[in-house]
Amino acid sequence: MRTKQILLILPLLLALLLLQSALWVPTYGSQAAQNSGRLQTFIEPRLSDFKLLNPALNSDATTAEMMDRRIYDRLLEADEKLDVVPCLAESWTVTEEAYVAVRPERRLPDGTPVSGESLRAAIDAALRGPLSDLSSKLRAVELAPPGERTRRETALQQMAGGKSESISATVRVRLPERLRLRLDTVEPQLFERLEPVFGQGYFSSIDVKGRIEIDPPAAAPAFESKLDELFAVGEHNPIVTFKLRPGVRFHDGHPFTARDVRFTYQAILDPKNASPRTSSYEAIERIDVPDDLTARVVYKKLNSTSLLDWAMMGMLPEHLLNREALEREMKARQIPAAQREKFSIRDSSFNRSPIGTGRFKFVKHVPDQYTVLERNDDYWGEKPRYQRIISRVIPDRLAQELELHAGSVDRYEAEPHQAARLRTDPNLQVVSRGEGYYMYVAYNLRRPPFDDVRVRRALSMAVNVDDIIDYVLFGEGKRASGPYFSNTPFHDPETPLQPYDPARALALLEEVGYRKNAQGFLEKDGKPFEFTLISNAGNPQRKAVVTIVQEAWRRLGVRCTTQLFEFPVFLEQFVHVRNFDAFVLGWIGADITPDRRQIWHSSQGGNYKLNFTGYASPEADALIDKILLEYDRNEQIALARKLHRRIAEDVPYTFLYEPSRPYALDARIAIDAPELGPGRFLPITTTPSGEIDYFFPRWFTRADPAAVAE
Amino acid sequence: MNDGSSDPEQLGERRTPFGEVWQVFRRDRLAMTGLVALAVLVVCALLGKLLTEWWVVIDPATVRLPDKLRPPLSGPSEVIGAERLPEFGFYLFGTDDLGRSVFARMLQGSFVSLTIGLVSVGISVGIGVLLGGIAGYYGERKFLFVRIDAWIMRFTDVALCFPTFFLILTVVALLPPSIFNIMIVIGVTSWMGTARFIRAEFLSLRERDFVLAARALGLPSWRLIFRHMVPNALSPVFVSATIDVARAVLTESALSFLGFGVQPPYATWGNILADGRAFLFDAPWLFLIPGSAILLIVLAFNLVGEGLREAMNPKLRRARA
Amino acid sequence: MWRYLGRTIVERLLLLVLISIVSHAVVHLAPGSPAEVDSLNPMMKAEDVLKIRKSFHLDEPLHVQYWYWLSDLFSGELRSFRDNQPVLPRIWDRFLNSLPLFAATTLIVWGLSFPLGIAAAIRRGSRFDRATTFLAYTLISVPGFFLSYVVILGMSRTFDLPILGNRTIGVEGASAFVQVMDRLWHLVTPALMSAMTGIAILSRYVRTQMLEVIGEDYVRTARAKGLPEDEVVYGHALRNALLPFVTMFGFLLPGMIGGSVIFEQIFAWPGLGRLGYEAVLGRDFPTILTLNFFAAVLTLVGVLISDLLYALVDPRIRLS
Amino acid sequence: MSGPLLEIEELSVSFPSDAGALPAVRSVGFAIAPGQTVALVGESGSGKSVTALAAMGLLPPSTRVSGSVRFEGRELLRLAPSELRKVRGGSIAMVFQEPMTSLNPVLRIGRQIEEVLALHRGFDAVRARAEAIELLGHVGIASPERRVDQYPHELSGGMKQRVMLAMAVAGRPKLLIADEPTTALDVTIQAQILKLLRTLCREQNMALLLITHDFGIVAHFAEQVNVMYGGKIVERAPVVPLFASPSHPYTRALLAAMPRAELGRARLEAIPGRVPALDQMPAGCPFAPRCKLAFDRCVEMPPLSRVLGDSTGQHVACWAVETETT
Repeated sequence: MRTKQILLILPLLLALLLLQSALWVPTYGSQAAQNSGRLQTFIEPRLSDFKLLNPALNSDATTAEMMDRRIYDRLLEADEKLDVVPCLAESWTVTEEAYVAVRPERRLPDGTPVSGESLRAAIDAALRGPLSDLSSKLRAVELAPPGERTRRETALQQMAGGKSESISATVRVRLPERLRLRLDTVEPQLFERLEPVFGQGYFSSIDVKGRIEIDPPAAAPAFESKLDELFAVGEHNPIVTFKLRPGVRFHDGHPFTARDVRFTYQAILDPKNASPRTSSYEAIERIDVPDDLTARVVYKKLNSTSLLDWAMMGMLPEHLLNREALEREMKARQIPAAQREKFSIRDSSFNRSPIGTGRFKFVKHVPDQYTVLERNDDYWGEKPRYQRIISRVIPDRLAQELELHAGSVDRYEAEPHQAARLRTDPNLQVVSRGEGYYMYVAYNLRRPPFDDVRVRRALSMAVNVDDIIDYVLFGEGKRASGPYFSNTPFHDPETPLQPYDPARALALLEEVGYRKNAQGFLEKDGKPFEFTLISNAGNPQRKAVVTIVQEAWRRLGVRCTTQLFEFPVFLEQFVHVRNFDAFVLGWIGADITPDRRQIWHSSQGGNYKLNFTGYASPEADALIDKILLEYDRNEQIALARKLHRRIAEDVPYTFLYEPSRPYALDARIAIDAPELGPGRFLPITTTPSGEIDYFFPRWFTRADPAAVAE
Repeated sequence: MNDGSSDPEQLGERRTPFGEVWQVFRRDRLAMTGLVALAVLVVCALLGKLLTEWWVVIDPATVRLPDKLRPPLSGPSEVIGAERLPEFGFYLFGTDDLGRSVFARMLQGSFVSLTIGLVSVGISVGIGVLLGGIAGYYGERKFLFVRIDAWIMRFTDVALCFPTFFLILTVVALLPPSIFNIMIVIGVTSWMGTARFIRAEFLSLRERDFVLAARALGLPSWRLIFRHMVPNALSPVFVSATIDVARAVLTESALSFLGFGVQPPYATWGNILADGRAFLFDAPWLFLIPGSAILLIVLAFNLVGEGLREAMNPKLRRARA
Repeated sequence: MWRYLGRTIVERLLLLVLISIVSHAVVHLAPGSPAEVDSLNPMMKAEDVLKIRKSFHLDEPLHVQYWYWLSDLFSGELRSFRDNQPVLPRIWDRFLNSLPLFAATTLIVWGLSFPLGIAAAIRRGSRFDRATTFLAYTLISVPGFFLSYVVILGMSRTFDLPILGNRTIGVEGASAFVQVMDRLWHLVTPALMSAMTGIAILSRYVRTQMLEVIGEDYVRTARAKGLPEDEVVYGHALRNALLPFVTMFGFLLPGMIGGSVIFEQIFAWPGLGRLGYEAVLGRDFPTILTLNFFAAVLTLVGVLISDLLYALVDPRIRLS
Repeated sequence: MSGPLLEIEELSVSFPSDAGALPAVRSVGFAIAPGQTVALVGESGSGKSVTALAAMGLLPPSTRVSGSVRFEGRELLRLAPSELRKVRGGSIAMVFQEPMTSLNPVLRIGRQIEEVLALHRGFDAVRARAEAIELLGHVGIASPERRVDQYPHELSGGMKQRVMLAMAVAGRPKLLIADEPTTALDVTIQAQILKLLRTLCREQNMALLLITHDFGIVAHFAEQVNVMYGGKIVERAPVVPLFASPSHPYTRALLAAMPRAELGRARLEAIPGRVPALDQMPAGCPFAPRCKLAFDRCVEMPPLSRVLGDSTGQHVACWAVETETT
């Protein structure tokens, strides 16, 4: 019967067809043999796809990894020791223009009424006297006529129900006549030193109300607290002048010039682009382009860390993204007229076929599958050894491990327990890199009993962090002592770690007034010590920490319940609105900057800001402010170390550990080292600061795995 | 057959309906195995609740970091203090990545897993019977010019048009992840079948002689519904509920697997399994033990459900006799 | 017939609007904002975070947001919160990715279930029947991801073959034949795994249907005619037993979105299910809503198709 | 006459159950000569249909059948399945009680008839179709060219039974078994169908085994009558003597219960009790519990079938009759 035969034969044929395909699939060993390009190709996995390949529009780590040092170059770079070194900018100078408002209502100490001329005379006199050290740095003192300054500013507006809203307004300031001082270096103390010359209180704030106009007026209340920032008697305008590397070209052959630098800045600030990087660049007043290879960045105020922003921002090609280019694209894509007004860089197809100046050219992107980059043979600097990078999306670490075994990726970032096993595999090498990350328990200092430092210290002492590192991280990590990462110079190596000492922890709590009750739980005034520890779901390490910490505290006699929430919920309902007792989270990144204002300054304690705990220490605030004003690297480091120690002593967080991330690589991958002799190479290592990709341009896959590394 | 036992009353004269079903069910070896397995699991779950929460003998929360990832049946290392020794002096099912006893966690999880299954199905059956019953019994009345039946059935259609698993994912992601929310969500997303079924059953029951007779006697409609119609419609619902419990347990484990399931401190078999996945190569028992347990409980529910279905299906029963 | 079609289509369109409103409300009433708003970035000020929120219209009233979504959807300008890429082409892309897996799964399920179910029904009570019954229950009961991982474990340890993703990356240089085979091979395991439950359920269903039908009078008539047993089973009984399965064809469609989340996640398969999962994780509202919308469309179309198919196959049904 | 066409001897059928084998037919025997019409009469549940199905080999494989069924001298019970299939539909055809469900609802009726023609008479598709139309016309279906492409649900009950008949005679069978062919039909249509049945039998010289519970039909059609009760033939006789002098108490009761015009308004006698279920079959005479004449022996021992003294060819199995006549 036909039906019967079809019913039997068809499935059999199907099974045979499917199963025979296994015979043709390339395995680990046969891949290189079948495909000569395989050795020239570096395949890496990613957990998720990147978003927009545009450094101005994205700030997330996955995307940055793909763009930085590959597709895009930055003006500056951090080197192996995290020092700032040239990249697209060959050199740079930091100078300053300082403005002093002429206050005609005042008199100088010698009694002469204040005017532009009298101030200038006073300075001249001082330069010969108490300010003689400035005379060599002060290029010129000029009189700037009164004028008007218009800026776009953003502020937070408190809404009903504890919600905040961001509000933007045009701020117009009527400027009085001002004195402009051109300096060769930045003088943070300039106004303090000029004060005795101009008279005590000369730089104290003046009533600015009449001078400032806010449009729309409804936004005015939101700027009330910011008025001093909008106009001050003495204003620093630091200037960074970059000399660009000549002969650098974008992947499309277009030369890279200072106009691209300016364009990148403008793109970030354009509200239509909704760039997440805006706040870092809002301190910039303008960028001048005196010639093709010179970019002069003028800042609104002192900001010693602003130079570092240029080491974190890839340069966009103006000729592909300016208004005309966008108009052309809209025409080609036949965007309806109604949509054209809204059309921004965010909507451009450039973000999925980016063009930069970097070592690798973008070739192809298949969303959520893979991305292909090809070597840029016209690169101005050291050219990479690999011909091609394929970056694959594999959403699961276990799957990544399997793919590494199968030879269809060359490396992956292993979980600690995987690494422990992979280290014994002769086909692999495992290198641990610093992850630039630390894990902590944050307490809500606004709520008792966490307002008592002894309680926080006691809770910290009850947790055996070394055990966590040994057993949960399999040794892949070290203890964190404070807010700076241990691989940076800002970290204070002298800061003591909180010891694991449950007995002392108990003693401390007894000192606060807690006693054990009949069930063995701590009580104070009849109220048990109980609270909720929360964290986000989906991060196994964090879950482990929550469990361990909870158990440790339970042994101490603290009734701690735990809950894990999905990340957006965790943030929106608990962290950002300060609705928590304690939570476990980690801080990632930003190793090279000593600026910790967003996280630790007392002004950042409001909802949606990043000082979650409500930590408020005048001493720490002063240090944070000073770091931003300090242009001397060594001084800056000293201040940062002080801050590190200060915060560590106040225990607003229980600083747990900095994990390191083991990289499992194909054992045949090595670092090319022709300087040691022909054919010589080194095994994969990290930089002293713990970075692994730093040497990537020199990575290559050895055809002959038998050769031994030097 | 045309002749012979075509009159079902002849066979059933001496037995109660329950006894009759039981007679058939008892002979189904697979179903009986399932029932025994279920009984064992229920005992485990109750014991688990008792011993891990009310009268803590076996503490699933004890962390013993130096003893992490011990295989089943291994003993504790020497550094473990007396207060952290495992329940029988050794790890029956091994330990997880934090050195917690997998046995203790499985025991704790058995209650949670079972509860999730039963409660969520209870919710879905409740909603289903209510809506289906209203649609089936009062369907002819009008609400806002449209028949109630049409309202309810359109609503059921709307609910059916959401891809269930995707909907559960979305809702679970949105709500705070408490164990009750998971139960509610699974329940609220799976009542449609029951509702349709009950409606159809009510529609046909309404026209049956004994209901018509009862109505002719002037019995109040609640009495009609609860004394005469519900019991008659319920036995098939019971069968499908048994199988739904199995499905709910699977759904919970799938949710846990995707990271949306019940969160600590509750251990469920689903999240033990999900956590164990990362250690597939290092500690396969973390994966295999909860996985097999889920397989077992779901299989048991399915077997019992299918056994009941066969036993209650008069058509199949007759064919068998 | 045409009147029936017209009426159902109008009815279903109304239903669709209702569904989209409900899902819109559900999604937007949820706490948490799109992950794109990276509010933990120390480089971003709270002001910036809120500004970006604003650009997504998240602070507008619900009905306004619904209108934005609807008008964007139909003008084709709907963009993902995640990366600003248009949503519709991406869904289409992922649909094309899901299609082979879906097709292979369906082929396997339908190809294996019928012979198995029929064989079990014919040999009711035999050892074969009991074995397949038990196997079917086991397969229905085993969590799909559990089985998948056990298989992955075995496969990768024993055969050293790549099984994740929809093809091996790095074989671009190989011949077209090898590439086709490579793609085919990558289909095998995920399709087989996601087919398991389907095979179990469907073959049980086939068995039940066959048993029902085999007891019918017309089957006895066919036997009484002296037809060979195969002709009786496959020509007369099967045809009738098949009727309910025709309706199942329609319901296969929506399964493409919801049913594949787990397997696409495990096997790193870039399909629709994973798109949905990631969209839920990242609170990518436009993608979630559009996917839900398409799932609803597929379901409604599926119901319609199955109604029509049934009318086509069963001569007794007339649409009215 | 060259001996009987169908000869059934000692046929027993039992269904397996958890409570042991349930006997549905016990040692039944009768014969049909070519062209002869034989009736098998009894209440529902007396084993008539089972006997017919057992003869055709149509019972489920789990049933136990013993005894002998010889058709044209060949033993059907031990025939190879492929040989048996040739007999079924070819030499012996069967028409069932329910024309509604006995036709395959998803196949056109033409195809269902053509199947038989192709199988047993080796017709090709074109010839089979022509013959099917011919047959449909022959069984009295108007405009058969149109009907041949219709589905069963488009036909009325009577027409369906006509189709069934067309299908049955399509294979030119020597014996037609009609299992309550008119029970499900309206009275007016019953008569038409019966008439058709008789016409067909005559035309083709077909023997007919008519299974029915209606003595009225038996009286009009049958030459030989077998009365069945509780899986046994309790009385066998040519039609005239049976109606004239029914011997078995059951036959008598049945005839008494039959509404007859000539009896006028006389009281219809109902038989008390009901046919025993298979698992409650009494050890002795199956009719004993309902029999007015029953005595101890009836309950203890099953009666043997005996030929009655007169030469009417009447056989009866009853202790009471025995004592009556001796």
